Amino acid sequence: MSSLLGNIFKGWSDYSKGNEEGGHHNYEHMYAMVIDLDKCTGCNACSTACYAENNLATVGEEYFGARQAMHWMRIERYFDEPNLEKAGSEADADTQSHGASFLPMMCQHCNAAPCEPVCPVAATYHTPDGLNAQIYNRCIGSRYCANNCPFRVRYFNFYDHQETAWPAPMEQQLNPDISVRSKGVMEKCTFCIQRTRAASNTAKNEGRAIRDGEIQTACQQTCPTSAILFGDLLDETSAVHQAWKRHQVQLGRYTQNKENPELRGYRIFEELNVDTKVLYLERVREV
Amino acid sequence: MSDQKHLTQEQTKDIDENIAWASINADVLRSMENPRRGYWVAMAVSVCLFGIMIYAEVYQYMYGMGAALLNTSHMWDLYISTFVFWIGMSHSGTLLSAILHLVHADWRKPIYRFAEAMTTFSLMTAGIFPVIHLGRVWNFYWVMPYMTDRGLWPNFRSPLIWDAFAITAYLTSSVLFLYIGMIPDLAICRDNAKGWRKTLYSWLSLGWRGDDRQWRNFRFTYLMIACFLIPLAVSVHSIVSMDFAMSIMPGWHVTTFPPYFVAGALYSGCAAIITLFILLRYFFKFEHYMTFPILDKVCKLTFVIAMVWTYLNLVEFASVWYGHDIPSKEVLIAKATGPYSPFFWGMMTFGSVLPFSLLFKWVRRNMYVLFFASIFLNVGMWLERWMIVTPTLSLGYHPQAFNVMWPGWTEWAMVGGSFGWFGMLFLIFVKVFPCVSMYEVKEMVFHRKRTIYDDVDEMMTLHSGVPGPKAQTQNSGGA
Amino acid sequence: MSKTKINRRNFLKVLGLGGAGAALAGCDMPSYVTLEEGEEKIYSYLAPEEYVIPGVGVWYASTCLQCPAACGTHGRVREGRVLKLEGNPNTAVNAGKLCQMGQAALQAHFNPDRITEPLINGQPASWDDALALINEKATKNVAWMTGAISGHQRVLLDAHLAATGKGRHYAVETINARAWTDAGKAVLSDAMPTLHLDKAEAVLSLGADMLGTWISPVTFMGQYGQFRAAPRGVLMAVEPAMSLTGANADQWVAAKPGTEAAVALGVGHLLMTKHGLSLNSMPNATSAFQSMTPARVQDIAGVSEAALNKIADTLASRKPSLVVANASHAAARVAMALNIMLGNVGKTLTPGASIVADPLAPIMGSTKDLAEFAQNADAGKIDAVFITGANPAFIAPQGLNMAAALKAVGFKVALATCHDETTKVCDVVLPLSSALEDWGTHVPAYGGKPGVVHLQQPLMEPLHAETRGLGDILLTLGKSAGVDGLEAFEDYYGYLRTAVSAMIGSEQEGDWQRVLQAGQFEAPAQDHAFSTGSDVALGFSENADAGLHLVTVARQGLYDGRHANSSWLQEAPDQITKAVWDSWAEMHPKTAADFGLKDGDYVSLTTQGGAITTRIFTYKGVHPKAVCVPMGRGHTDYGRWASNGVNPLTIVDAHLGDWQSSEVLATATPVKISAVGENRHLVRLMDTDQQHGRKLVATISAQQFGRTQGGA
Amino acid sequence: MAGSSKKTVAKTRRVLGLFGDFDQAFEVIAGIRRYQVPGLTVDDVTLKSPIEHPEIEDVLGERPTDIPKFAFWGGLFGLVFGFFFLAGAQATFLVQPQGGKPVITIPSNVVLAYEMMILFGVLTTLAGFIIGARLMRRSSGLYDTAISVDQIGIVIEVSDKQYQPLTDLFKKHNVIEMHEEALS
Repeated sequence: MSSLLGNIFKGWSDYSKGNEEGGHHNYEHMYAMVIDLDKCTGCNACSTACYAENNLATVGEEYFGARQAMHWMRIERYFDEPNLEKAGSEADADTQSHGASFLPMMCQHCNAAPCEPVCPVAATYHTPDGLNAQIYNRCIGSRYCANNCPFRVRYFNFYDHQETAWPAPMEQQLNPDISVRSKGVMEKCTFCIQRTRAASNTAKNEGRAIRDGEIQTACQQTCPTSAILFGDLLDETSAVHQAWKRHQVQLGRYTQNKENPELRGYRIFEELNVDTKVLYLERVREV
Repeated sequence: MSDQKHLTQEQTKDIDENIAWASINADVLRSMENPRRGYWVAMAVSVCLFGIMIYAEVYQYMYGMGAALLNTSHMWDLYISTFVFWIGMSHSGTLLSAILHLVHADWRKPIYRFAEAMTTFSLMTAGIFPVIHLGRVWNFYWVMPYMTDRGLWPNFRSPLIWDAFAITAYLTSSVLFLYIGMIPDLAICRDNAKGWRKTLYSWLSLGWRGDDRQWRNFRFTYLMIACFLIPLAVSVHSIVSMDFAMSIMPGWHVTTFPPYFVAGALYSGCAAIITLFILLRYFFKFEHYMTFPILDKVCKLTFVIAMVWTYLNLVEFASVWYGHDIPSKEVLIAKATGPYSPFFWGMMTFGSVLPFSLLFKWVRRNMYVLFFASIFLNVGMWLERWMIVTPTLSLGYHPQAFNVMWPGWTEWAMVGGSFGWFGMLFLIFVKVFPCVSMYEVKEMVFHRKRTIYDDVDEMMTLHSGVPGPKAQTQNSGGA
Repeated sequence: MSKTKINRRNFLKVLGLGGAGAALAGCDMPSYVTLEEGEEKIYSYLAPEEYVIPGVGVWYASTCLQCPAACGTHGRVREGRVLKLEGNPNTAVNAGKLCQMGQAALQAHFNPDRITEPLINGQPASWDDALALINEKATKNVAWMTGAISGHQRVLLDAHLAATGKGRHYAVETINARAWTDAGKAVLSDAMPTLHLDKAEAVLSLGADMLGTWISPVTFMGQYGQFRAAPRGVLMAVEPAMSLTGANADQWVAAKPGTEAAVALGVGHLLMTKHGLSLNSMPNATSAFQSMTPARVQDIAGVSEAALNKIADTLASRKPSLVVANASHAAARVAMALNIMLGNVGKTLTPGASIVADPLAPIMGSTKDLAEFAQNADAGKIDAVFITGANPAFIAPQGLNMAAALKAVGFKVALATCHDETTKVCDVVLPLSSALEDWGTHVPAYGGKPGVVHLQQPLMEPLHAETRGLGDILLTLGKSAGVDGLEAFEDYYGYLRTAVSAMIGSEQEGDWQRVLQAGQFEAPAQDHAFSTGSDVALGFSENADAGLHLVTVARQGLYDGRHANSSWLQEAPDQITKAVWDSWAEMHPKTAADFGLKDGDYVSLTTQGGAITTRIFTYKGVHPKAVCVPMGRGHTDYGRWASNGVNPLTIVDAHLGDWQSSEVLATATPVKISAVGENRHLVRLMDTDQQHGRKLVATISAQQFGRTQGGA
Repeated sequence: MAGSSKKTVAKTRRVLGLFGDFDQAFEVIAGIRRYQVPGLTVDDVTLKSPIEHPEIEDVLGERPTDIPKFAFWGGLFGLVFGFFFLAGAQATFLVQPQGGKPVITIPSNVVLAYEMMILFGVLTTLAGFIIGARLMRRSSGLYDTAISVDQIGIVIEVSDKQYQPLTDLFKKHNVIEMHEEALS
C-alpha cells in the first residue's frame, strides 16, 4: 500500500516537474527528427527503404485504391503554395511554374500523442526513449487511435498480407528483428526502434553513452539528399538538438515565440498541442 | 366494460377503472399462451436476420476487417453508429419507468414493462457491436479491468473503457429494475402456471407472498433503483458521446455532444415505444390497457423531446458555424452539401420536421399513421448516428483523410442482424414474461376508482345525506 | 556443377572473413531480439553454416546493378540471408546513399518469378544440353545485346565476340545520356565531363532529369543537397512534361515537345543582346544564337518572353552556373555552347576522369544500338545473339519493329534472372544469378573518383541451385570459343581475383580482403583536358506539327520497365502524379477541357504506330501540346506484378530521328486522342493535390532564406 | 411481535382470512386494534394483498425498512472503492500510455468511480431487498392464489382461546373464506 501511494505521488511529481521542463515526463532520450523540405526531392527512396526495413506489406492496386495501404513513410505531393506570395503574373499562371511541394509524412511521435489516451488496452504508449510505441501483441484493433490521429499515419492490417506480399522465397527477406503484423493489428512508424535498441545495446556493452549519429533510421540513411536528421533531443551536442535550437522551436509549446520569425523550422499542426517531435524546415522558392 | 366506447379513438380516460382485477390477470396471462401463426412468422424472420449476422461475422473473422470496406480514413463506420443507435433505444424504458415513477404519473403503469424489456434487449444488442468491430475480436476480454501476468491493465483513460464500465453498470441495473418490478407478477404467473413454467416462476418469484413486509421493502427498493437509474442513464449516453467528444477530430470534438446524445437517445427510445406499443396493442388485444389516451401522452412526450433534440442540433451547428475552426466548419458544410448530404437532410426531415405531425390529434389517435411515423422517426435517429460517424471521418485535419466510403455488405448484414437479434429476444420475452404489469394496472384502477368515488361521496353527502356510490359498490371490490 | 559448388563454399568462407573484417571496420549492426513478436520464418539457430554468426547481421560491400550508375552498396546479411541494402559510404558515386530502385534490388533478388533452370524452346533442360546447343548453333555472326556494361564482364564479352568472329556488341538503354555524351564529345571532346551542381549558383536543365533517371541520379541528388544549402542555388527546368527535376525547380518552363533547343538558343540570344555576353570562339554558334529571337522562341516552343528573360537574367546574375541537357542532341550542343559562353567550363564543368585499363571502361547503352540491331537483323547480318540485361522486345519503340527483327535472328540465347518478353522468344534461356549472388567489377560511368572500380560480391548463396553468374557463363562460353588464357580459371571468381590482384598490383590475401571490404579499388587513372570548344553548328528540330505530341518519360522507380516486377516499386507512388500500379496519360487541364475530358477518363491515344488506352490525369505540369505517358508498365510476360498498365513505346514512331543524329527521339510523336467513354478513379496516394489551407508544406521566398541563411 | 409474545400463551394455529376488498380487511384490523380479540395486537397481523395499498401504514402502523441504508452504504463503497481501485491500478501500471497526461487522471477516474457507485448501490439495494423482504427462503404462513388475483388476506397466529373471537371478527366483516393450519 505504501509503495502504491508512493507511486501515486511519484506520478504526480513527475508530471508537474515534466510540465515545467516543457516535456511531460523525464525521459532517458527524446528521439526527434528534422526534415528539410527544401532538400527533399520527393524521390521515394525513404519510403521504399522503410518497406524493406520494417517488413511493410504491399497490398496491390485494389486495396491501395480502397485506402488500405501500409506505407508508414509516405511522400505527399502538393501543387499549391498557400503561403508564398506570388508575383501577379505567376499567381494566375496556367503552368506549374514553381514545381511541386513534397512532404515526407510519418508518425510524428507526439509527446502529447492523441492516440495514446484513447487506446482501450494501452497498446500504444510512450517509451522512456520518448518514442510513441505500438505493442502489436497487445493491440485488439479498436482503431480508435487511428481515428484520433490528426496526421493519419496509423495503418491497420485489414487483411493478412503474408501470402500476397511475400510469396516464397520473398519471406527470406523479412527483417527478423521485428515482427510481421497479422490481420487486426494497428501499426505505424517506430523511428526504426530495432535500430535504436541495437545501438543502445552496443553502447551499453561498451559502457558508453550513445553517440550522436550512431542511430540512423532507414529513411535517413538512404535519403540521397540527406534531407533527414535523426537524433536525441536531450543530447545538447546532437545535430538534431542544435537544429531545433537554431530554428527556435521548443517542445511542450503550441506556439513558438521566435525572435526571428523568418527561421524555417515549424511543426505541423502545432496548434493542436500534440507536441510533435518532427521539425520540418520550410521549402524555399524564388518568387 | 359495459360499453366499448373506451376502446375507440374518442376515449378520454387512460383506463376503465371498472375493469375487474381478475380479467386483468386473465388478459395478460392469455397473452403469454399458445403463440399464433403471426408470432412464428415474426420469430422466423428474426432468426433469419440473426443467422445472416452470424454468417457475416464468421466471414469477417476469416477475411479481416477489410470485408467491411473500412479504410485508413474510415476506421469506424456502421458498427459504431449502430452501437450508438441501440444504446439510445435503451433509454426509453428507464425514462418512462423511473422518471414517471418518481413523478407519480400512473399512466406509465400499463406500458412500462415492455419499455424496460426494450431497454434491456437494446443494451444486449448494443453490446454486440463494440465486440464485432474489433480487429482481433478473440481478444475482446482484454478491456476487462484485470491485471495481466505482464502487469498490464486496460487503459482507464480511454472512453472505450468508460463505455465498458457504463454499459455493464447500466445493463445490470436495468435488468434488476425490470426483474424486481416483475416479481409480484411472476408470483401471479406461478399461481396460475403448470409444468415447467410453474417451476420457472416459482424460482423467479423468490417466494413472493404479497406480505405487507414484502410490499413495503418492495416499494423502497423500487424507488431506490429508480433513483439510481436516472443519473445512470444520463451518464451512460453522455459517456457514449465522449467516444467522439473526447477525440480531437473536427466534427467530433464538440462540447454539446453529451446532452445532445442523451436527448437523441430519449427521442429514439420514445419513438420505439410507440412502435412496440402499437404492435402489442394490435397483436395481443391489449385495448383495455394500452389505450389511446396513454399513446397520446407518449406522443406528446416524444414531440417535446424531439424539439429538445432539434434545438441541441441547431446549437451544435451554430457553435461550429460561428467558431473559427476551419476543419470543423468544412465538416459541417460537407455534411450539408457533400456526398452524404441526402442522408443528412433525411435525418433533419425525419428527426425535426416529422415530429410536428404529432401535434395533430388525428395522428396521435391513428394507430396506422402513427406506426409508420414512429418507424421513420427511428430511421431518422439511425441516420443521425451515421451522420455523426462517417461524414466526419471523410474529412479531417490532414488531406490524407479526405475520402468518401460506403459501407460493405457485412456492415449492412450486421445492422440488419441486430434487429433480428433484438426481435428474437423480445418475442421470447413476451411469451415467457407478462409484458403488462398486472399488479400495477390493478393499483392504477384501484386508485383511480377510489379518487373518483371519494369525490362523488363528498359531493353527495355534502348535498344530501344519501350515501354515495361507494357504499353501493361496497362489495364489488374486485369481481 | 559440383565443382563450382565447392568453390562457392570456399569463397563464401573468404567472404565470411571479409565480413568479419568489415565488422571490425565498424559498419556492422549486431542483431538482438526486440520486444516485438518474433518472425516465425526465421531460420533455426541450430547448426548454422560455418560462416554464419547466428543473430548477428554482418554488412558486406557490393555494387548495385539496378541502373547503369553502379552505386556501391552494403548488404546486411544475417543467417545467410541478405535482408537490407544501404549505400556504401566509401564510394564517391553515392556516398552511402541509395535510391528506391537500389533499395528494391532485394526484390529483384528474392523475386518469386525467377528463372530457376535452363530452358530450351521453353522446355526445362540441363546446362550441358543448353551449352552444347549453344556451341553448336552460335558459331558465326554472333552478336551480344546487353544493357550498359563495364568491368571484367565486358572484357570477357569482348573476348568471346573476338573469338566467335566478326560479331558485334549492341548496348541498348532507352534511358540514356547519348545526346549529352555526343555533344560533349563534339564540343569539348569529352563524352562525360564532371558536373558540379554543388558549386553552381544556378542550374538550367533542358530535359535532363538529373534527380530522377539521368546518368547517376544518386550522385546528382547528393550534390543537390549541397546545392540547396546556403548560399542557395537556383534550379530551372525546361521540358514538355514535369520530371522529378522539374518538380524541384524554382522555375519550371513548359516547352513544346522537342523544342528545348530553340528555347536554349533563345536564352543565349538574350544573354548576348541583353547581358552583353559573347562567344567569339564559336562564330557558327553565335550566328545561331543571334537568329533565335524571343519572338521566334515564342512561336516555335510556346515559351513566353517573360519566362525566357527570367532564365537569362538568373544565368547572367548568378555565377558560376551550369546548363545540362538531354532532350535532344541539338539541345545538348546548345547547352555546351551556353556553358562556354557563361564561363562555366573549368568551374562547374570539369574534365571527366577515365581509367587506364580501357577494356574495363563502361559502355553506356543507347537506342541507336537498338535501331542498328533491328536493321542488321532484318538484313540477316546476325545469325545468333546473346541477350542479357536488356529486354529489346519490350523497350524497342514500335517503329523499330523489333518483333520481326528478333524473328529474323536464327538463334537467340537469353541470359536472364526473370522471364520477360524477350526470353519468351528466345531459343535458349540460361538462368542467371541475381546481382546479389554474383561476382563482378563495374566502372561507374560517372561520379566515381578517377580510376575507381566497384567490386560486386555475392551477398548470399544462390537461392536456386541451377542459376549461374554472368561472369561464369561468359567464362564458360569463352573457353568453348577457345579464348586464350581462360583455361587457367575454373570459375569467374578465380578469374576476377587474379585480374583484380593484377590491377592493384598485389597478390596479398590481405589486400584482396581490403578490396572486398571497401567494395572498390582504384586503378591508375590519367586525367585529360578539354579541347577549347570546337565550333560545331547549332540547330534545332523545328516541329511544325501543331497537334498533340506523345511524350514518353521515364520515372525513377519502374525506370524503363525493368523494375516492374517489384511490388515495392509498383506500390511506391509515382513522384509526380502519385499514382500506383497502373498507367496514366498526363494532360494539361486546358487541353483536357478542349477534348471534354476529366480526370480518370479513359482515352485512346493513336499514332501511326498503333493505339493504347489509358486514363488521363490533368495538372499544370504538362505543356498544352503534350500528352505524357510514363514508360515501364504494360508488360505481357514479366511476372505476377508487372502486367498492369500500358507500354507507350508500342506506339512510338522511332523513325523521327533527331537533328544531326540517329539517336531515336521518343518525345515528339504526333498523337490523336479520343475519349473511350469509360471513367474510373485513378488509384493514387491522395485524392487531393491541394493543402486546403493547412500548413503542411510551407514555402518561403528565397529572399527570406537569404536573410536567415536557411537557419544555418 | 415482541409486544404480544410476553403475555400470550403458546400459539397453536395460524389463521388466514380472505376478504373482498381493503376496506373490510381494514375493518378487521381496526377490530384487532380495539382488542376485540383478547391478547392480539396489530403487530401480530400480517396483511397479504395483490397490490400495494398506499395507506397501509395508517392501518398497520409504521414498520421500518433498511433499504435506504443499504443503498447509501453500497453507493458510498462503490465510489470510494472505485476510485482507489483505479488509482491503484494506474499507479502500479507504470508503462501506461501517458499521452501528456498525469499518471492518475481525475476526470476519467471520476467518471468510472461514478459508474461503480451506481453499480454497487444497485446491487446492495437488491441484497437489502432480499434480506429485508425475507425472500428466497421457505416461506411460512398460509397463502391462497386468490391473493394474487383480487382478494386481501389477513394472517394471524392465535392460541386456542383466541381462535373463536377471531373467527367471529372475520365473519362479522363477511370474510370470503378462511384457512387455518396447526403450528407444530
